[in-house]
Amino acid sequence: MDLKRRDFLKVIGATAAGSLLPGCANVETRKLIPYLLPDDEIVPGVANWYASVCRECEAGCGIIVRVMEGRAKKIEGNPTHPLNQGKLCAMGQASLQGLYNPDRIRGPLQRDGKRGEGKFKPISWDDGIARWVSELQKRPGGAVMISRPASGTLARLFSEFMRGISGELLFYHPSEDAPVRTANRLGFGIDFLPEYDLANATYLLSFGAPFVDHWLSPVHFGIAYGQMRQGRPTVRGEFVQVEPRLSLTAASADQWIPIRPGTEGLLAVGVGQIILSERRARLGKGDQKRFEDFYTRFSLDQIAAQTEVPRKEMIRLAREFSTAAAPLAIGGGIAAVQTNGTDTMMAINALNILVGNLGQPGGIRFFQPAQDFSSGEAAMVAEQALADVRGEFKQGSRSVLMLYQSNPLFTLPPSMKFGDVFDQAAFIVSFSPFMDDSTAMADLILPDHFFLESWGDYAQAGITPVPVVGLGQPVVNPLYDTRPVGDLFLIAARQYEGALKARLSWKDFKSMMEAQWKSFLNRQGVNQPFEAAWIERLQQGGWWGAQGKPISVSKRELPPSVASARFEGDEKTFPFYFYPFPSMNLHYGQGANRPWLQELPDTATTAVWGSWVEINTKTAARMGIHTGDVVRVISPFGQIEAPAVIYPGLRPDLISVPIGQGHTAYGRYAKGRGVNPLSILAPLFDERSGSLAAGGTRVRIEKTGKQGNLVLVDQTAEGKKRAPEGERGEA
Amino acid sequence: MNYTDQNAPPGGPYQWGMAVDLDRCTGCEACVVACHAENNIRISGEEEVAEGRQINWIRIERYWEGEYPNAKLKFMPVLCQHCGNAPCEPVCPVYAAYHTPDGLNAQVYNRCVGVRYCGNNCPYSVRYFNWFEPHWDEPLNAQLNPDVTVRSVGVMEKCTFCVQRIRAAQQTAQEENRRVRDGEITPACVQSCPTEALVFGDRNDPDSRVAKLMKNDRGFKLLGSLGTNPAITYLRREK
Amino acid sequence: MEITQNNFSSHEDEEKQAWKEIPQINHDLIAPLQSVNWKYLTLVGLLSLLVLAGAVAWTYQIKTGIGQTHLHNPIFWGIYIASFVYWIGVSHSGTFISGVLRLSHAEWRRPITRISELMTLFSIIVAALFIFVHLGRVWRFYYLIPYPNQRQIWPDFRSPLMWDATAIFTYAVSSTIYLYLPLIPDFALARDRVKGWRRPLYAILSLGWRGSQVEWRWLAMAVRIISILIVLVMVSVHSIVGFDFAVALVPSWHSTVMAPYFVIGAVHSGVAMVAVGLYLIRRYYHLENYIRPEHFDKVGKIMITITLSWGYLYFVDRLVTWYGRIPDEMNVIDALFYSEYALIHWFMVFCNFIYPIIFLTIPAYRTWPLGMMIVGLIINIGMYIERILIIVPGLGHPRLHYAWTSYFPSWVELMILTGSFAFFALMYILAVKFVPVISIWEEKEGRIYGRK
Amino acid sequence: MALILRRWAGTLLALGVVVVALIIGFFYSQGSADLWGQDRQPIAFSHQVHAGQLQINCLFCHRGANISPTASVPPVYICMMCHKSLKDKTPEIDKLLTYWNKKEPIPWVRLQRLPDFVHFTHKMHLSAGFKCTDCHGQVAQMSQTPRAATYEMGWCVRCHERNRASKDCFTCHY
Repeated sequence: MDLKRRDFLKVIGATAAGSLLPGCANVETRKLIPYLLPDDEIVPGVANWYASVCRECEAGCGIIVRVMEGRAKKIEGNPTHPLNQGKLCAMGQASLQGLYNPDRIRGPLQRDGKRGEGKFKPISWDDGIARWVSELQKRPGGAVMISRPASGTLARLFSEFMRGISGELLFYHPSEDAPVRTANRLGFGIDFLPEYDLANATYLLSFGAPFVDHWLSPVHFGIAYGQMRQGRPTVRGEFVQVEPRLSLTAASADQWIPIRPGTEGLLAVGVGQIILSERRARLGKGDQKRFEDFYTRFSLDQIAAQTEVPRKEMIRLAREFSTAAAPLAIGGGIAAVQTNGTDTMMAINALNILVGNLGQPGGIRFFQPAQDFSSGEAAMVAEQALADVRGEFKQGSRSVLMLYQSNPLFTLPPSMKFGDVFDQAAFIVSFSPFMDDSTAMADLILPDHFFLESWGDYAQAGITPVPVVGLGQPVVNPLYDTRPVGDLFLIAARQYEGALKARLSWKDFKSMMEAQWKSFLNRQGVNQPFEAAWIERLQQGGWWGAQGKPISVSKRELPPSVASARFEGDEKTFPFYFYPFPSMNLHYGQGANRPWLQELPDTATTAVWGSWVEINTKTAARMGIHTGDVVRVISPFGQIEAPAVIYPGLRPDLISVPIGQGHTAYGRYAKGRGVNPLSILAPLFDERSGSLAAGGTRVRIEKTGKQGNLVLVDQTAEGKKRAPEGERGEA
Repeated sequence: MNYTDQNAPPGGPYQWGMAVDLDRCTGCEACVVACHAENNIRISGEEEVAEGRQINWIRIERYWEGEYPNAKLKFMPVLCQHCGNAPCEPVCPVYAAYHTPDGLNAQVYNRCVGVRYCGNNCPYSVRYFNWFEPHWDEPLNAQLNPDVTVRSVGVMEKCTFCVQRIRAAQQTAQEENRRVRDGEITPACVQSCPTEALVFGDRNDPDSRVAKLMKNDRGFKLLGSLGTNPAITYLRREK
Repeated sequence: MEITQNNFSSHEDEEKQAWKEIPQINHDLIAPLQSVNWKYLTLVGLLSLLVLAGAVAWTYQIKTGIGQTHLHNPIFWGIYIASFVYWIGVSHSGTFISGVLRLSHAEWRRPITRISELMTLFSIIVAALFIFVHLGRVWRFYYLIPYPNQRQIWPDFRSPLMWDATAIFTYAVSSTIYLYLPLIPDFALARDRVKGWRRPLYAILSLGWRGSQVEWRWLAMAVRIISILIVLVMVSVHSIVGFDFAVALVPSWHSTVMAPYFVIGAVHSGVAMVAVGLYLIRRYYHLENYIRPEHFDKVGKIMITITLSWGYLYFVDRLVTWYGRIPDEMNVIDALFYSEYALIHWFMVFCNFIYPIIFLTIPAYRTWPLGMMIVGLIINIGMYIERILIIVPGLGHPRLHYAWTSYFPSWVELMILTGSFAFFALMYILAVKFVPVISIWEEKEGRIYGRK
Repeated sequence: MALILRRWAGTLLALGVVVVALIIGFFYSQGSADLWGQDRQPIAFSHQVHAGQLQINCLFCHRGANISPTASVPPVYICMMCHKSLKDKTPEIDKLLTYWNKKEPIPWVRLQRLPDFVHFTHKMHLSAGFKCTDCHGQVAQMSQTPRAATYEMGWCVRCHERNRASKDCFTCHY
């Protein structure tokens, strides 16, 4: 795997290149370009598969990449990886179009003209790095680094570097999962995620958890879902989804309960109360009392009134849930992005405690992740933390902003005024390989390799029953004049006056990784010579241990209080709830510059290449809105315009818009396409997890009279259609 | 040395087939992207999709049923059914669409002249036409799969069950003078499907997973009443 | 000069009188071949421009791709195929009229036959053109031709499209012969009367016709045989075009009535086209003495029969579907009757059935040439729409409702369409400067022996 | 006179037929054969010398042939394996050295090519026991290596027939 030997591999060998068209005489294929040096691994026309780790979302699936003549052809899941077991989602497979994206930054750039004008001119690497370091030197302790959550060695490097320059490191990634993590920490006193054992559950009660869209690890839970439904010879797991909008996940449910937004926690409490009162709870001695005290504080009728879920419905749920062989309650999605998100999640966890599925198959099980693999001490933060950063820049205590594959200008609502940071910062450097909205504001851009070109590892924190550390390697040569961010930080450390030199003395990031792995493998009692072990890990795509016993959870906290969520904007002028949901294929906009994902029809609406506003059928009829009409969505904090889509699976008092479009930069496929619903949100937070309460803003909608260019793959109007007979059960 | 016809492997011919379990399908569309990546499917772009010219060899059809609050959303992956009695084949004037001995409904791009009769006559509307020369912005074309022809303007195309993978596996099997093992071949969509809703295999092998699933009592053929005898069996969703 | 009819005492006198008319007839009917005025030239120029525009559009389509149409999945066939079917339909008129009337010895056919036979030839040329316009890779058209090749592959004769190709080729050849045979004496006539560059050409085409008894006998026999053949071929050819649709699995195409329905439809548009042609030629070549109201009246009567039978077959087709209540089929019917296509559909029914029935049943109307031409136009418009309505709605409502969609032609398609009509007209007006547009010898024959 | 005219008609007809035949023939040749010329190679490499006189095995340079669909052209490195040590100097060898020193690959002109829609695998055919010379001719006696066969479909099919190999379109065209 020594890259130097492939350095001359730039030119591609003599195979019938895929780009040669039938009939056409294609000039470049008339030349046979041989390799200069043969590479034992590479036979022209024969594919090699390299194992690595996917970094498109935060799940960290294992991947294998098919490479021919030095070009990555296809990405598939790593069959031996415990998380995704050979499967991979749409986004992960489309990362090829990140690698070969025509709009990648092809070399270091510095700002030319005013900040935000988007004018840049090339700069040499040495000058670029020197400039960055000197800026840091000038302002000791002035730097804040906002990075997408790194893991393993890179995370450690970042945190040690930032500590060395006494700066602040924030691992920030927009997601709906922060409350889920916080609830686990507060409720069970455990920092990492449990394994939600869908595969063995017989009754799944999900409060908005979109586990096939984007929850935690969609691939992992997709696999589990298949198991739950048809994986067992006799049992077919029941599945009820409680959420105001029928998400892709809810579409697979046996029953969909359109609850009032922000009251999911109350419903959980109600169900719990019934379970208790009907003596179906399986609680330990200690808990019984506590729980009774807690649950008796609530009245079922009030809950029924607030949630709009009738009492007998609740009773039915409670009975089905508590009598099931292996019940499991999970929460997330729209239930989490409310001002009471964490409480809701804790209330849902409490249901699992009530039916005593902690540590049981088909329940919630905490397994010890890989130990003594240092990922530094920086933890994931949520939106609120960035609001604090803004304060620090205001006072002037911070002045240098470092961005690593994080796009706060796009993912934070303007109402948070985070843009100020970009105005006030004395110096902004970005390491992103793409010209995203925030990077376009930078003074200096030192582009990172794409993850398929660089080394990296990923320490799995939970979800899988076995400890996992994924290992990523370069599968192709760097396409452009970019440098792995790890190397950059080590070079900077060397140039930086102070103690950093000593602490970060590795010659490059790869050797730092090897050092880390060496000690790690030693402590795992691997007694091969390192070289051999290392090659083995690379071929396997990481290290995974044996399945241990589930950790016995001692702490069983209940939420201090459960109330329905607060909402911004009064009901008179803003009659609708508003839910900006992460798009199935673009997530929070990362996918927007991948043509495959842009052209991938959103399964429920079949919309492609743009944004849309989902409106309930009756509501639309009442307002005389038809699919395709452009509607204006107005909140107290702004407005957006997008074509409407009639969506039967939506509460009449709810408007939802997909997140992901509306970029002001980010390449030809993303720029200026669609709208960004986050831009009209109120600065509301779930205090306990500090995550943005994206579902907490109320809106009203108006017709604009315009016709939008809404592109639906399924062009015909609703209602006319019927599924083919077999599907309807008549065949 | 053996010149044996790869359509006459030891132990009788293959009959490739697929089972689609609608009770597992979550509509995540991993299969769609997998197919695009494997088969050099063009990027149509917004305008062309608006014209109704997007190409998805496998697509997730969705059907809304009922109204709020009882609205139901149903998915159905639809790809070429590789009909044993295919309506598209006899209407092709130049044999571009024909049936292979191992049960594939083949489309020979270099033979196609583009009369598009096959497209009309396919009751599943899974045949797609190249209205223009395909184009990839540099360097996106670096990803193109050399095992699959890039279809030029004016020819019909459709799902091939990833024949390049089938042929590769058959060649290895042939060199080792054995039959292809069950699960040895996975088309891109099947390989990527997280819920394992898609299963591919040899229908002639009674022990293959697909053969067993086809006996499942939830099974039905899509538009079975037409008597096209598809190679794909769907398993009805429960509830 | 007015020819009064029954003021003669005996056949002999009559015949004498008729013989006197001969030189006049020769002169009248040869005259159009020689006179060229500015009106004619501007018309030619105009049509040529339209044809050129169409050609340019087609070239553009070939260069950039068939995507210049608005066709899309699953509507793979649009107005190109509709035009193809339409022109094939028109082409059948000629032979039908002249063939059938020749066989039935209808006296009044004489001035009509040539006009309609020319129509046949030209419209079949235009129709054939549309096959190529429609192809996605027209530069590979030779794959469709059965010829021994190193690939060892032949066309698939199970495909209705191959039946088409064969049928059309047969029909083109036979109708050319059918047009040519009766032309021989007229060419000979022209050879002896026309001066200038055309003379040797007529000489060749007349195949050295001298007008001997033997030659006349052979000619008569040949014409009789070919007339029978041509009528049979015509019926089979359009049945086969009908099969293109009937054997397909597309909702609303898959119908047993298609074959006879297409034959009648063809004749419907064809005869109507003849009416138009009659009027124009009569008007601009001042052949009022030869194309008389009585001829229009006769054509009108034929039209009524055809309109009725067309209406019957159309009704039968719809009735069966409606009664059968097959969901997939009904989706198309609904689209046609009530929703997307309702307006244009009912307009089509008006053009093809209601208008003709109402007016043609009025005897006075039938003898009014202009009115007859209007009927002709309306019917042709209706029939063209009808062709589109056979193809598009069915394709737009496939069995998997997910893929439902609709279609409207693009500017390229429309330009090529106009081009094709212009091409037809152009060929026609050029032709009438070259071949006597009324069969002179038959006319004369009619004058002398006809009334017996 | 009439008789003469009749003969004219005959000749005209004949002419017409010929023209049509020519047109079809033209399209036919366009469709199948690869007409474009055989450019000069950047280095006047002689198979006659290497494969012929020096008896170097084909697979020594074209090492993909028996393990890969593509035979592949040798890396410059392979040439240098011998030419490093060989002392004799010719202008052609100098060219080779310059490429090597500039670390540039040699842009050989492709003479043996199939269109993209044909999936031919060298591996299959070698493992089925064919010799390189069966398709590429007696390269050992050629200084230049023009196409030894048409490589047209008919040529493939006839061989497949002879050897009872699959004649199914989907064997090569997908």
